[in-house]
Amino acid sequence: MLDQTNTGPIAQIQGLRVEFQTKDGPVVGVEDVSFDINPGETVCVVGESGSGKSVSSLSLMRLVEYGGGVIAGGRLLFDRDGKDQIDLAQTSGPDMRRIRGNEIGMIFQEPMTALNPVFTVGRQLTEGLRLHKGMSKRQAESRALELMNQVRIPEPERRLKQYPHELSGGMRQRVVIAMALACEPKLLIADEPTTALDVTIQAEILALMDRLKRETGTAVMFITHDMAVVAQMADRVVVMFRGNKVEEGTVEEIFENPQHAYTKALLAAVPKLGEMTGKAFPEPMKLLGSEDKPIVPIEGSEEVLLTVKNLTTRFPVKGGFFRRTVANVHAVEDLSFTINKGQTLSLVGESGCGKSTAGRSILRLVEPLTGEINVGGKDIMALNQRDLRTARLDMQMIFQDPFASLNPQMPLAEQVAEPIHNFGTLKGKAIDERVEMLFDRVELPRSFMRRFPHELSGGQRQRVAIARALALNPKLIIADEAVSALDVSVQAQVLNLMMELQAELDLSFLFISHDMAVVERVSHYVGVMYLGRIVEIGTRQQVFENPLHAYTQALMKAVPIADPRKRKDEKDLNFKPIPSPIHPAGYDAKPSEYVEVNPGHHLLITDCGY
Amino acid sequence: DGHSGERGRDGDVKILYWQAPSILNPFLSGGTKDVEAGSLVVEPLARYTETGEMVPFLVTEVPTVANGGVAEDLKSITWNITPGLKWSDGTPFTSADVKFTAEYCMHPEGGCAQGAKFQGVESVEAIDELTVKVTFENPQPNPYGPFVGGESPIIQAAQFADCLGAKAPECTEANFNPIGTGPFKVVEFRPNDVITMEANENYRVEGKPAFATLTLKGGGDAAAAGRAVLETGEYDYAWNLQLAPDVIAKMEEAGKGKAIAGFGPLVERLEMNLTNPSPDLPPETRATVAEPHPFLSDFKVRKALSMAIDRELLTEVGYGKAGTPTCNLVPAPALYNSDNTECLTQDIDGAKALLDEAGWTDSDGDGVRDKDGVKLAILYQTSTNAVRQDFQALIKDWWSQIGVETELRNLDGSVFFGGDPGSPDTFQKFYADVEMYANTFNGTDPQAYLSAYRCGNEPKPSSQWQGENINRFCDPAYDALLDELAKTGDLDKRGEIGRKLNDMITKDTMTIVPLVNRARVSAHSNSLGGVALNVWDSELWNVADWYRMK
Amino acid sequence: MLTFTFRRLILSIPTLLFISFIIFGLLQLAPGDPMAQVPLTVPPDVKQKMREALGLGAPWYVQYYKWLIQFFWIEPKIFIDYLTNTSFLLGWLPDTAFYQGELRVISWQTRSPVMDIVVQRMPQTLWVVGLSYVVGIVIAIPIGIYSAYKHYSVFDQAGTFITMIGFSIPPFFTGPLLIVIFSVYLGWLPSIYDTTHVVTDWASFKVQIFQMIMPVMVLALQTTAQISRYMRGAMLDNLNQDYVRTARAKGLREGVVVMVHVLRNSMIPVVTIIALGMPAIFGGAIITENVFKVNGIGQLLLTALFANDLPMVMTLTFIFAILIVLFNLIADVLYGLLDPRIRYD
Amino acid sequence: MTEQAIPASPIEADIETFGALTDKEPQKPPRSQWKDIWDQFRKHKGAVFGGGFLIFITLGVIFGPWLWDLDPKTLDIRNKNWRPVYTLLWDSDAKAGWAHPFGTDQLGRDILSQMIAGGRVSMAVGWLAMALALIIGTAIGVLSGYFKRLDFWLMRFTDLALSLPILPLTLLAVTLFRQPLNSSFGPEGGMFILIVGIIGLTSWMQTARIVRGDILALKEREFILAARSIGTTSGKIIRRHLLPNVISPIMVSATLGLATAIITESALSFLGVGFPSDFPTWGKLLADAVQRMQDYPERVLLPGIAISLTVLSVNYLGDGLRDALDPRIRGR
Ligand SMILES: Nc1ncnc2c1ncn2[C@@H]1O[C@H](COP(=O)(O)OP(=O)(O)OP(=O)(O)O)[C@@H](O)[C@H]1O
Ligand SMILES: Nc1ncnc2c1ncn2[C@@H]1O[C@H](COP(=O)(O)OP(=O)(O)OP(=O)(O)O)[C@@H](O)[C@H]1O
Ligand SMILES: [Mg+2]
Ligand SMILES: [Mg+2]
Repeated sequence: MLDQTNTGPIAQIQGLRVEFQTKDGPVVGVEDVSFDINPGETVCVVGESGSGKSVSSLSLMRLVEYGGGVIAGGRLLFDRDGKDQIDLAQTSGPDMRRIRGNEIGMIFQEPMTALNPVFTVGRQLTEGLRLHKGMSKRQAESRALELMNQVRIPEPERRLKQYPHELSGGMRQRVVIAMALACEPKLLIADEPTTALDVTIQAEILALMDRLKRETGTAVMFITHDMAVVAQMADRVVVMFRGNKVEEGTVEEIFENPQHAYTKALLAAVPKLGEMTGKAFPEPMKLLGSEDKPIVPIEGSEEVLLTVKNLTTRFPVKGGFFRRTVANVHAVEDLSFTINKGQTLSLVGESGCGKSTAGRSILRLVEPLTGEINVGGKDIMALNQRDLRTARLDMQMIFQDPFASLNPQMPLAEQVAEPIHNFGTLKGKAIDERVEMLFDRVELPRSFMRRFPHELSGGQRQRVAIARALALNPKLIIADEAVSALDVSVQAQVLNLMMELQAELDLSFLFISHDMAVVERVSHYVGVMYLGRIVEIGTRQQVFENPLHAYTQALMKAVPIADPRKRKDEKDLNFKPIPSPIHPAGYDAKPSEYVEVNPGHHLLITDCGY
Repeated sequence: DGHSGERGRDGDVKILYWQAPSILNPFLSGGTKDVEAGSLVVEPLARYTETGEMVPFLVTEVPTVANGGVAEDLKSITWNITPGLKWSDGTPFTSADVKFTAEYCMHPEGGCAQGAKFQGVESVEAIDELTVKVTFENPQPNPYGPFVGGESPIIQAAQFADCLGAKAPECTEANFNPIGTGPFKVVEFRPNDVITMEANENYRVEGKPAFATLTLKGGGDAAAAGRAVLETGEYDYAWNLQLAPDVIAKMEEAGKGKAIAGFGPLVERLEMNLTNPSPDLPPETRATVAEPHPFLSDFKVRKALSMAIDRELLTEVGYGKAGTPTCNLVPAPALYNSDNTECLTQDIDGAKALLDEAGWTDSDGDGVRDKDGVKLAILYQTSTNAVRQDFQALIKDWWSQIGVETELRNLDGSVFFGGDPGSPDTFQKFYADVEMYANTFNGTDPQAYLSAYRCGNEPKPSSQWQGENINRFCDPAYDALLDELAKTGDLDKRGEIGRKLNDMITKDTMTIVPLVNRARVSAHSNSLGGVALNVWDSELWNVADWYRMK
Repeated sequence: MLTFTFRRLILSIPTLLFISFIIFGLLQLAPGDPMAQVPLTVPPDVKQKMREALGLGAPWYVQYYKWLIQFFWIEPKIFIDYLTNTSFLLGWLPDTAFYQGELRVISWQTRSPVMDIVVQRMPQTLWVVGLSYVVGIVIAIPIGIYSAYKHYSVFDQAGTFITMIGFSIPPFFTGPLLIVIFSVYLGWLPSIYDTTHVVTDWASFKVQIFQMIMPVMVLALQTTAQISRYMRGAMLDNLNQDYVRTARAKGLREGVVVMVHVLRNSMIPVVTIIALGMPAIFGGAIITENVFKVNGIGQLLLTALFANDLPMVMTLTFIFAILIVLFNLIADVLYGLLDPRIRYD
Repeated sequence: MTEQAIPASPIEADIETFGALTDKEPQKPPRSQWKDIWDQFRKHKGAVFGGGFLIFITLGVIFGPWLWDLDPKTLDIRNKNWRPVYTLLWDSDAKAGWAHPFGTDQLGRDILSQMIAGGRVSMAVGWLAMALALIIGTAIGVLSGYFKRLDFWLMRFTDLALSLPILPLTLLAVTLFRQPLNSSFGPEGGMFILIVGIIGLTSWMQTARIVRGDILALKEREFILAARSIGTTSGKIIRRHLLPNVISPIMVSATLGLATAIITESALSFLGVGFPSDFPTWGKLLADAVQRMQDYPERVLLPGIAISLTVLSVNYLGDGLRDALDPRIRGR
C-alpha cells in the first residue's frame, strides 16, 4: 500500500477554525481541528450531523468561502509533488483553482443534485480534463470513457451522451466519483458519498472506492456518520464533535477501545446486523446515558389488526395523442400480509421496489387497483372518501424525510394539533394539554412547541412527526423510512422511542426501511420486497437467520458490518440492476405463489424478476 | 422669392395631421381628416375661399341667377366645365364624370357620407361634354350643394364605374388612390399612417404646384403635432392644434413657425335639455317631449345659468387668440351675425336676483337652491378633451356661486358623438341636463343648420334617437320663420331672417347658450409660403399655391 | 414531445373559437358607433344609410358567422395564394389561385381588407417593439446576473432601485420627456418616426437608427425592469445549488461557473418568460407608438377602437389571442427542450 | 497531533450527546410570533424605509385635507400658474409663495391639495385593484394547481383573459354598470368601483400562472401528503399548508401589481376613459401636465416622484415582509 517514495503526510490540517458570518453575528463551524492525511491512506472523519465534517473538507478545498465562511485560523498544509508544501489557507485564487479538481478531488453527498441537470454526463466529465490537463475534446472524451469503465458503468459510450436525470442514483454517484478521479488527484475527499444510496449500491460504491484507492494510490479523506461504513473503509479514524476533534486513532483502536465518551456513545448507537440473533422479540437498544433503564422485549399480541390480501397498485403511464394509458408501472403486485396488534412488520427492499407505494396504498393515499385491506375489521377498500377520512383515525403515517414532511411555515404545536382539529376529537384547552402531553411523550421540551421546523435538528423533527402521528391514538402506524435520514445516535433514540411507545400503547407498526440492521432491531415479522412483490416473509428470526430467497441472501451480504475485521470484498457483491417495473397496458401479471417453508415463513416460488 | 417658377421646384412638403386619414374617397367617410386629405387629389367644381367667397375651380364661372346659370325658379343650376381639363392619368375630364359622381353618391346602397349635399336633387344631366345641369325637386335658394366645396368633389367615372352601391367598399384600390384633377396624385397610401404624393403633371395651372412631392403623416396628438412644426421644425404644416393658448404660445417662442387662426361659424355652446332626463322615468318617455324638464324648462333658470358665465375668461383660458366670446349660434358669415352682446358680461348678482325672483331659493340651507322639492342640481356632460374639462371646472365653479350644484361627466368622444341608439351616453339621447360641444355648418349658408330646431326633429325613441334638435326645442313661430327662409332668395332678406332665428334660439329662450366662437388653429413653418387658412372649405384647398420661402 | 405539441395545437382550436366568440360578444355589447367621427354637420338619415351600408343591420350571429368564414377560410386562402404567387420562399410552386374574390374582412374605417393593413403595419411594429424587447433583454440579463452574483451589494441595490423606477414611470411621461430633451433642446433625434423610410445605404441606416432610438429606449426600460428581476431571482435560486459547488470543486474559473453552469440553468425559466412576452411585441405598444407616431399595430388598434371599427378591433384582438395561445405553447415546449429533466409524454 | 479540548467529565459529554432529549435552556417566556416577525422586519433597512414612507404617504393623503385645507377643486383664476416655492431660491421674481407651496395649475387650483386628493384616489385604486387581482389570481392559481381536473379549463380561461383588450372592455363596463353603480355609490364612487374592478379583472393572470406553478411543485412535497394522511380536508390543506408557502411569489406579484394598477389607471385617464375630469389622481395630474412639461416641470415631477416612491417603497416593503413572514429566514 505504501509504495510511495515520499512518506510525509500529504495534507496536514492544523488548528483549523472556520467562522460563518450570519445576520446574528459570527457562527463557528469548526472550532479547532487538526489531523494529517498520509499518502495512500484512508482517513475517515465521523461525527454527528453538524459537527463540522463538511466544513473541514470544504476548507481544504477553499470552498467554504463561497458559502459565506472564513478560515479564521489554522494552517492547511498541502504537499505538492513532494517538493514544496503550501498553506492552502493562504493560497491565491488562481493557484487554488489549479489545485482544485486537479490535485484534490471531491465527491459530494447528494448524487441527485451534485450534477448539473442541463449538461450531459460527458460534458461534465471532460470539463476538468480539458481545463487542467489541456486535453483536446477528443482526448478528453476517450479519457472519460476510460474513467467510466474504471467506475464500472455499463454501456459507457451511451451514458456519456445522457443527462444526469437519466441515470440511477448509484450511477450518478459513480459519475461524480469518476469526475473527482479524472485528473488523478493525490487526495480525494469524499463527503458522505453513500448516505443517500441503497444498501446494495452503497456496498458497490464502497467497494469501488476501495479498489480505486488501491489501484491509484490516492489518499482519501472519507466523511461519514455511519460507523459501519467506517469499519469497512478506514485506515485511520478522526471523530468530531461540535466543531472539535475528540478522538483519533486507527480503525481497530477506535472500534475496539474507544476512549472518548462520545465515541463510545456513537458506537453504542450503531445497530449491528446479527446482534439480535437468537432473540424472539425486538427490544430497545442499550444506549449510553440510559443504561439504568431496563430492557424489556416487546412481545405484542397475536390478535390480527391489519390484513392485506392481494394488494395491487399500478400507476398508469399516459401517452400518445389521446393520452390513453399505454403502460403501467407495476409498483405493488399481489401483496399479502398481516400485522398483529402491538407488533411490527418490516418491509425491506431496494429503492423503487414499491415499499412506499404499499404503505400509501394501505392508507389509500394512492388508490390501489385491487386487493383487500382490513384494519381492525373495517374494510378500507369499500369506504367512500368521507368514511375513509374517519378510518384514517386508526392509521397514521410517518414519512421518510423529516425536513419535507413538516410544513415549514407552521409552528410545531399547531402541526401536532392539526389532526385533532381535523377530527375534532378534543376541544379547547384539552387540545393544548394533549399537545403538551405528546411533546413530553416524545421527549421534546415544551419550549419547542412554538418553534418552526427549521429550528430543529432532523431527529427532533422526526419526533414531532411521531407526535403528530400519535395525536389521534392510532392503532397502526406506517413508518415509511422513518429513521433513514437521521444520524446514528439520533436514529437510535428515535427507534427506542418508537419501541417504547409500541410497548406502552400497544401500537402496531408497518416499518418500511432498506436498512437491514435497523429492521433486525425493531421487527417481529419481516417481508422482503423485490419489484413490487414480497419474495420472502416470516418472523424476523426466520428471515434473518435463515434467508432462503436468493435476493434476501444478496441483500444480507451487502449490509456493511460495523466491525473493521469483517470487511467485504467487491467480489462478494453481485447485484443486477432492478428491471423496469413498467409493462405495456395489456400485460398480464402472474399471481404470486408461496411455499410455507416453516410455520409462518413463506417463500416466493414464482418468478419475481430477480 | 419662389412665388413662381416651374412645377415641382421646391422639393418636398410635409404635412402633419394628428388624426390619420383612413381613406381618400370623401364619399365613403365624412371625417374631416379624410375629406381634407382627399382634397389634395380630387376637386369640386367650385369652392369657397378663406373669406367664404365662392370661386370657380373646374368651371368657367360660378353660376348665378344673374349670369343665367341658375334658373329663375331656383329649381336648376347649370355648370360649364373649363375646356381642356385632364385627369391626372391624362384622360379628359368631362360632364360624364360629374354625372357619374352624383350617381355614385345618390345610390341608395352606397352609404354615401355626403348624401346631404345631394338632398333634393332630382336629376343630373350631362347636356354636352362640358355642360352639366342639376335639377332640384323644389326651388333651392342655395343651389350650391352638389359639386361645391371639399366634401363633394368629382371622382373619375372610369375608375369608379364598378364601385356603385354595395360594391363601393370593395374598391380598395380606387378608394386609396383616386384619380383626380388636383395638384397632387397619390404615390402610396398607407391607411391611418402616411400618404406620399407627387405633383400632378397634368395639373391645369402651369408652374403649380411648387412642390414635387408631398408627405401627409398622421397619428399622435395635437401637442406633438404642434411641437413638430413649431419647435423642432421637422414638419411644415400641422392641422387643427386643439391646445391651450399658453401651450401654443410657448411653442411659437421657439421661432420655427407660427400658428394661424381662422374664424368660421364653429361655436362651442351649452345645450339646455328641455326634457326630463331622470333615470327614474321609463325609457319610452325619458328625455322626450312628454316629460318637461323640472327646472330647465324655466326660462329664468336658463337665463341665470348663462349670466353666471364669464365668456371672456373661458376664451382666454381655453382658446386665446383662437376664440372670441359670442352670444350667437351663427356668428359667421357676417351677414347672419346678430348684434347680440348682452351675454358677454358676467353678472353673478343679476343671476342670483333672477333666481330669487323666480322663486328658486335655498330653503334647506345646503347651499343649493330649490323650489317645491326640486333642487337645482345639474348633470353637465361633454366629451373628453382637456379644454372642455377646464371649461367644465370653471362653469361648475360659477354655477356653484349662484347656488346651483353641478355634477361633471366626460365621455369618450366615440361614444358621445357616436349615434349608437343602444348607448345611454350619446349626445342625442341627452341623458343629462346640460351638454357642451361645438357645432358648425358647411359652406356659407345656415339654413339647414337652423332648420335642425324644428318641432319634431328631436331625437326620440321612435326615430331611433336620431334627429338634430338636441334640446327638444319647439316653437311654431320658429318653424314658420324657417319656412319663409326656405322660400327667400334675396341675400339681405335671408340675413335678416337668419338673425331673427338665431336670436330666438339663443337670446330669447336661452335654449342654446353659446360660449365661444372657435377658430380653427393650424401651424405652419416659417419657410412655408402661400398658406391661407380656410374654414369654409378644406384647409388644404390652396395647396397648389404653397411654396417654399427662400 | 411532438405528440404533446401536436395535441396542444389541436386542443387550441376549440379554445380559440371560444375566445373569438367571447371577444365578439364583448365588442358587440360595447358601446360606440362607427359614425362617431363623422362630423355633426352630416344629417342623421345620411348616417343611418352609411351604417346600413356597413352591414350593421344584420343580427349578431350572422355577423359572427360571416367573420368566422372570412377569417378562417377566405383569409388563409389569400395567404396561400400569396405564398405560392409572390413570396420568394414558395414562389416556385404553381400559383394556387384559391381566392375567388369573396368578401374579405373589411375595415369600416378604410373600407379595405384588414389583413392588408396588418401586414403593412407589421414591419415597423416588429422593428421598434421587437428591437426594444431585444435591447431590454440584452440590458436586463447582465444586470440580473450581476445583481444576483453580488447579492445585496451596492450594484444590486442600485439596480433594484433603478429598475423599479423604470417600472413605475409611465411611457406617456418618458416619451415626451425624451422628445423635449433630444428633439427640442438638443435637436439630435427626430420626434416623428418615418414609417416610409427605406434603408438602402449607411446614411439611411443611420437615419433609421436615429429615429428608432427614443421609442426603443422608452419601451426597453419597461422590459429591462421586469426581465432583470426574473433573471436575478432565477440566478439566486441556482447559485446555491449543489452542482455549483461541484463545478467549483473541479477548479473551474468563477466566470465559467457562473456564466456556463449557473446561467444555463437560470435561463430556463427566463427564456420561457421571454417567450410569454413575445405576443406583446406583435401587439405593439399603444401609448409609445402613439407618442412617437410609429404607426404600428398598437396605434392601429387604438385608432380602430376610437373609430369603433369593429372588424378591425375584432381581427386584431383575435390575432393577439392566437399569438398568446401559440406562445404559451411555445413557452411550454421551450421549457421541455431547455430542461432535459422535463419530458412531455 | 495536537491536544484536543476534551470535556471535563464523560458524564457531562453524555448529557450533551443526548441534549436533544431535555431542555437545554431554561424555559423562555413564550415568544410571540408577531414579535418575531417584527424583529426580523426591523432588520431590513429598505423595508423599514419603505414601510415608513408608505405610512407617511398614506397618512398624508388621509389626513392631508385637514392640515392643508384648500379645496383641490376650487378655481382661483387670478392666481393661476404659480410656481412651487422653491423656485424662489434662484428666481426671486417667480410667481410663488407659501400660499401654494407646490404652485397652482393653469386654472389656479392648488397643486398640493390636488396631490393629496389625487394620492387618495391613486393609492386606493392601486391597493384595491392589486388586492382584487391578487385574490382572483391566487384563487385561480391555487384551484388549477391543486385540482387537476380544473387545470385545463382554468388555464384556457387565463389565456382568454390575457387576450382581452382592456380598452373596449372598459368602455363596455362603463356603459353596462355606470348607471346602477352611480345610483348606489355616487358618480365618483361608481367610477372608482368600475376602474378598480376593470384593472383588477385584467391583471390577475400573471399571479395565477406563478401561483399555479408553485402549487404544482408544493403538491408533490411530503408534508401535503402528510396532511392528507392526518385527515386534513382539501380546503384546509389549501388554506393552512399551501397558501402560506406561496406567500413569496404572491408578494412579488403584489409589488408589481400595485405599480401596474397605479400606472394603468393613469394610462386610462391618458386615453380618456378614466375618472371624471375634475377628479384628480396622480396618474392624471401627470398625464395632464405633460403638455406643459417645459414650463412647469414640477407638475409632472411631483406626481411622477410620488408614484415612483410609492412603488419603490412597496417593493422594499414586500421584500422585507417576505423575509419576515418566512420562518426559515426569520430564524437566521
Ligand atoms: N453556510 C453556512 N452558514 C452558516 N453556518 C454554517 C454554514 N455551513 C455550515 N454551517 C455550520 O457549521 C457547522 C458545521 O456544519 P457541517 O456542514 O460541517 O456539518 P456536517 O458535520 O457536515 O453535518 P452533516 O452530517 O449534516 O453533513 C454547523 O453548525 C452548521 O450550522
Ligand atoms: N405517483 C407515481 N406515479 C408513477 N409511478 C410511481 C408513482 N409513485 C411511485 N411510482 C413508481 O412505483 C415504483 C415503486 O415506488 P416506491 O416509491 O413505492 O418505491 P420505494 O420502494 O418506496 O422506493 P424508495 O426506497 O426509493 O422510497 C417505482 O418504480 C416508482 O417509480
Ligand atoms: Mg455534511
Ligand atoms: Mg419510498
